[in-house]
Amino acid sequence: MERVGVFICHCGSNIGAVVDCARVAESVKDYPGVAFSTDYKYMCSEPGQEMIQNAIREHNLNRVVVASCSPRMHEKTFRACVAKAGLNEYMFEMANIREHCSWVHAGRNEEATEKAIDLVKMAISKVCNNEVLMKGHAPVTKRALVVGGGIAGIQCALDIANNGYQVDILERTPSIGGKMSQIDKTFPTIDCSACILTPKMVEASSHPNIKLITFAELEKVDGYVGNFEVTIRSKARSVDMSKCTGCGTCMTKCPGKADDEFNMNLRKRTAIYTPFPQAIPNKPVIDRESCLKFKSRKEGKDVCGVCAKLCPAGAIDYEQQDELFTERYGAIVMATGYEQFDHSIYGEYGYGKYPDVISGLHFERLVNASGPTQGHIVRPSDHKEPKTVVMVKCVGSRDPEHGKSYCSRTCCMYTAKQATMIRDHCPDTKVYVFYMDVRTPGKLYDEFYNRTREEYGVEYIRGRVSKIYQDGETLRVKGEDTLLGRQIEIDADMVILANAMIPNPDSERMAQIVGIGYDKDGWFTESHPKLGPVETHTAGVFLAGACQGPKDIPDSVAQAGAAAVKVCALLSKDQLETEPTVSKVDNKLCSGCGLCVPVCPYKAISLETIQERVAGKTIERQVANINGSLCQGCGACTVTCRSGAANLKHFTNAQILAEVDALCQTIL
Amino acid sequence: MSDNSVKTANDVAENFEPKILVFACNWCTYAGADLAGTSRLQYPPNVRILRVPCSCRVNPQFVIRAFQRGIDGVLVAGCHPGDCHYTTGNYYTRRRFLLINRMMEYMGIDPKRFHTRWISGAEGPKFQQVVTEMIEEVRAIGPNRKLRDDMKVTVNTDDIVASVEADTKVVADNV
Amino acid sequence: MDYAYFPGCSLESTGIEFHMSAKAVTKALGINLIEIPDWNCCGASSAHTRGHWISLALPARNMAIAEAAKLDVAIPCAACYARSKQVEVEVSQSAETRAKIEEIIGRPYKGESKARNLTDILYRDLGVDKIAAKVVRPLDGLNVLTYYGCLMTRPPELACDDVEDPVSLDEIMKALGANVLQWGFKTECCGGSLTACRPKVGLDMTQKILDAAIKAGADCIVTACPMCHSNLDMRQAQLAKHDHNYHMPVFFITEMIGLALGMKQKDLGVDRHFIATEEVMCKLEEYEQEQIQKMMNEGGEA
Amino acid sequence: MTLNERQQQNEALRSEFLRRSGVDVSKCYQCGKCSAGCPVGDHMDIPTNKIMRLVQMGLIDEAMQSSAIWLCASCVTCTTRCPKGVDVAHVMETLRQMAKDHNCVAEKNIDKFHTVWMNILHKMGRMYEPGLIVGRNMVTGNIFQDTSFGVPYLAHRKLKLMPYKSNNIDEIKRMIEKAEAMDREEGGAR
Repeated sequence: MERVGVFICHCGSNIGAVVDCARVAESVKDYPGVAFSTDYKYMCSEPGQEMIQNAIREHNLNRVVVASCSPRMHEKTFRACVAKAGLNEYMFEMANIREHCSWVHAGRNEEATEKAIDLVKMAISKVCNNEVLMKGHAPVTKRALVVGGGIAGIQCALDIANNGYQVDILERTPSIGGKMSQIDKTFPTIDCSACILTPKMVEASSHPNIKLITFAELEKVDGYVGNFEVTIRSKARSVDMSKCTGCGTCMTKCPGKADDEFNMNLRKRTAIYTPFPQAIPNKPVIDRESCLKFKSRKEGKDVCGVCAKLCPAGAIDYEQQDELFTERYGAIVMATGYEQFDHSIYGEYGYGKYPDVISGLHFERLVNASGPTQGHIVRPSDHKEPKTVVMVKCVGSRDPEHGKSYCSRTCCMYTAKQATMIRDHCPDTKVYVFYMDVRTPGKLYDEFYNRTREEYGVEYIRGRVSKIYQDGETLRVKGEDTLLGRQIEIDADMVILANAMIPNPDSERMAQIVGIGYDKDGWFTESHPKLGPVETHTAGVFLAGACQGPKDIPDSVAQAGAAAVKVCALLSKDQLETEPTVSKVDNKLCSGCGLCVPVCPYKAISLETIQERVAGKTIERQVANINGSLCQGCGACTVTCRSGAANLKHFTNAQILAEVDALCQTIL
Repeated sequence: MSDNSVKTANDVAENFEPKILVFACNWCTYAGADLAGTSRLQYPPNVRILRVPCSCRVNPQFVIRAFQRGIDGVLVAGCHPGDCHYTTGNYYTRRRFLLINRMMEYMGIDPKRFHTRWISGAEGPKFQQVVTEMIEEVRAIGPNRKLRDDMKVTVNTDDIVASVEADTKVVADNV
Repeated sequence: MDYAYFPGCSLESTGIEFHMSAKAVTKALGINLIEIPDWNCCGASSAHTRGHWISLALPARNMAIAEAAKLDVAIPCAACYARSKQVEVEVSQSAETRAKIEEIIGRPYKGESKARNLTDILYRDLGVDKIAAKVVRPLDGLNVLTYYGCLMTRPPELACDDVEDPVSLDEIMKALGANVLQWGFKTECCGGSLTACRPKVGLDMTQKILDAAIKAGADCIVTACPMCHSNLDMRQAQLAKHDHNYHMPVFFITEMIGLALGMKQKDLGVDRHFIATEEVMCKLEEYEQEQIQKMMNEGGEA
Repeated sequence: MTLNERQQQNEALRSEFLRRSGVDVSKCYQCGKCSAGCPVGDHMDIPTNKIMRLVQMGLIDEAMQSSAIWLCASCVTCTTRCPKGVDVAHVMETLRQMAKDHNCVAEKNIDKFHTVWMNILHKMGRMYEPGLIVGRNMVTGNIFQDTSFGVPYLAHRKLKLMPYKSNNIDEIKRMIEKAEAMDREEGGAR
């Protein structure tokens, strides 16, 4: 006998201002199965939860429906609540009358109330068909994978490793270090980026619990929280890592040349190379696109081979192939970082064709002592020191029409930092910054910005730049000082654009491989914008750093630490609870046709032989068997099953049809 | 049929507010509808969302049953192809409902009453747009009487279920 | 290649060179232009200040006449092009607009007949290779600046070329052998009708463009808009009164093609410019002489 | 006068503007890119971004009375580069049409030039430059403006002396009148 308790939440005025909660409670009072119904201001609050628990005891309820916000918000809260009062936590359903009702039907109180009643009735009809379910258990692989070896990935790995767990860092490029290794100085303290990053890189490479997997890519992720099975493609390095000593002789005579990506193509590098002198591992790779040997092989010849002749350790291996291997991990941290927005979409800024219109990251390489100009700030076109520099903020950011709608968060500060660096290096150079707003919410950030203007004499002009064009030797910048209400033209020797941050171009594919969400711009989606900033909706997968959204170094590091704690909490368990909401097969109905087997994305279904006694005889036949620890509960098999033998617990055919019927009853 | 009843039918049609059932996958469309809520994107209150783990959990039988019981429109919505939380679930959905569409037509149900759409967790505005358009479309074609009326006169419920099952087999053979 | 031809009012008067050269050049290049009988003014820069429907109706009538003949419309004038394109786009996008326009003009117009900029036809439909193949007198050694103005490139949904860095004139000029200089004023506004009704403002805009052209070291400017042409060519005399002395010849693209195809200046209307074009002609001839001399010298050495 | 009083005064104009322009000016976040790229910018009494601000604040009367809206050359650079996709040029256009209807044209000469142009169109269906120049000079009072070009124009064989008279002038006239009536009726709404 079902005894359902129904609790309608006002959520303050969030629901109560639109939906007549008392009327909803009243109208389902006599609905089949309902033993008790009421409404309350805040159901999720302490007194609200007590109210539910008391009602369960007083009215001898065996099922509960709460109509309030989205189950994605509070399903866990209320399940725990009913469990405390002795009910099985799956004897509970939620009706979403906030996100799906009051918030989207403001001012249409009558219709919204009718809708809320429908939604509650659907939930009641479903809960009447709910069954007691018990969580299962699965072992945990006590090792984590961090995807991405930038500052977020390194910090996260160190924190996990220092907690005593094994962790692998998977890095796409030949070295860890990420974007931070390209940056010269860090704001607001102007300490040298390399000086604070390289010790961390060394620590990561020498940590007994950390394994670096560089020049490798994520290929496939199978399994589930606690037991991910990850396939990794180790790209052919053409250098035998076990033999190479990192002496660097091979690079001295290499005739192959390519654009040096690390230095933003401001100079050339050799075909066999390490991206930068402090690279870790400090062992080179051959870039087969620009290597003369590999290029000649495409034409059926086989020339060069200088590096192999020079290598004293015999480490060069031209025949190396990509290798696929599989590892097991208990948790995965995504730390795939960001890329710089490409400003060449802007025709008004020259479609990227003017050599002296550069991006922020270009400037970092220009001003870096180990960069292509040994740290001298000079124009790329003629290597002369610029006497006037114009900086333009929000290039690609806050531009929904041509670029990205969001604010990239870091540009105000990195522009201020770069402006002060120009004034430091070239005291006679004038620096103008075009801005729309100056956004400096961070410790000592606004103070830094004010010093930039007051002490360093950088001129800030409020307005977006409309056009930049080459005018003889200089660049003419056309902007507006919106505070003066006057057009401004400046002849600049160099223009530095504060390019937006965009996700790693591969982020969508990565999200699909790992099975996490991403937003319209490709940033990975956290499980809750406030309360779950480093978790994802996929259990066991966490986020660190800028892959979740534009972030500076301090925020990335903080988030990396937070992700590490979540990973450690997961790995500290010997066993994990598994959701019981998995498929099951009714052997009596199963014909053993096997159609469900290939449909399952988790390979959780297999055919097994059972023995049955039919008419006094023992016969053997095949039926489908579902491995509950592999099944993730998608329900694909249930629809494929011809005989209706497969069913998904907690979303059974009976439950869903009960909901459909409940809704349609109100029509007939 | 008396004049009186005709008049009533017309009255109903004039003030007709369709009721639409949305099967929303938990990971994308349900989240997208939540986002529409948190962003306060307004849409007409004619839709009722039923949460399923994945759009591939939606048995065509559920859809037929809803039409049988008089629903005016059904929307099955899940993650974009390639974005399925369960990797491949929505591919099954897509193929299944391509076939169902044809069967609906055969059964005389206006294909405008049934749609399959991909709405991600980031697409609150798209959810708003899709349901608003669908409500308007269904409002324009009027209440669903087809299966209900037919049922009363000729069709045996068991036949329908049988045909659904037969169809499920066709689908099964094709996925 | 058949097109209906809409010259527009300017090409009958202040921009008559464009008319003459366009007809001569298209004929030589195998493009058949059939002038729309009894066409009317497109409304230019005035109609749209008065109202939306009047600005659409005027060009719609011409387009409708062309559509009846199942022809796309070749339009040399950038302003006429933009106005005509606007109605074509709006009519083909909205059945409601179409119904209203058809009611106003009393003719059917479905937006099937497309408004095409003549320069775009030369660049895209014909192709620069075909033009280059007919060049008998290359414009080698001539430093030119291309000037597109507003209406070939804006608004982007009506544009026939890249909105910030259009190339059709550049590519045609290169095919003729000229040296195309780069500057930042390709798509700046020349002042349009402001030179006529607020001369100070308009002249200031024209002046900026001419200053930039001098600075870039151009021998001449090449354009495809009669309004730009008359502002840049005719107004130089007015600027001279304010002590800004320029001598910057301004050509229509079709004049340049005509010259390279060996046509006579008179037949192209080049002799009708306000700013004399002799220097440009001389430069071309000098360059030619130099090349001949060079060849002879080289021949001698060999 | 307080802002709310000024906005109150403008209530009718504000809704008229919204109906006629169809532009959502609330999108504008005052970056100034429109003013920065405006070729007429340094001649305007109110920079383009401030016109946008006036409209956004609902102070349509002030925007309508500016000379800036008439100096706008309709080059559409502002709209093309606007990061928020606001059709700034169309805002200027709507304000011009409204200024005309509400009789508060700041740049009478520019307006008269367009009037003369439209009058010639009415009569002939095509432009007739001598008529335009003479007509404009008559209404603006600058009798000799551009007349110095008359002789050179003739010398350069650039002016047609006789106006073109369409065979279908009645058709064209009818069309123009119909379109203008429709514009009046709808108040130029788009």
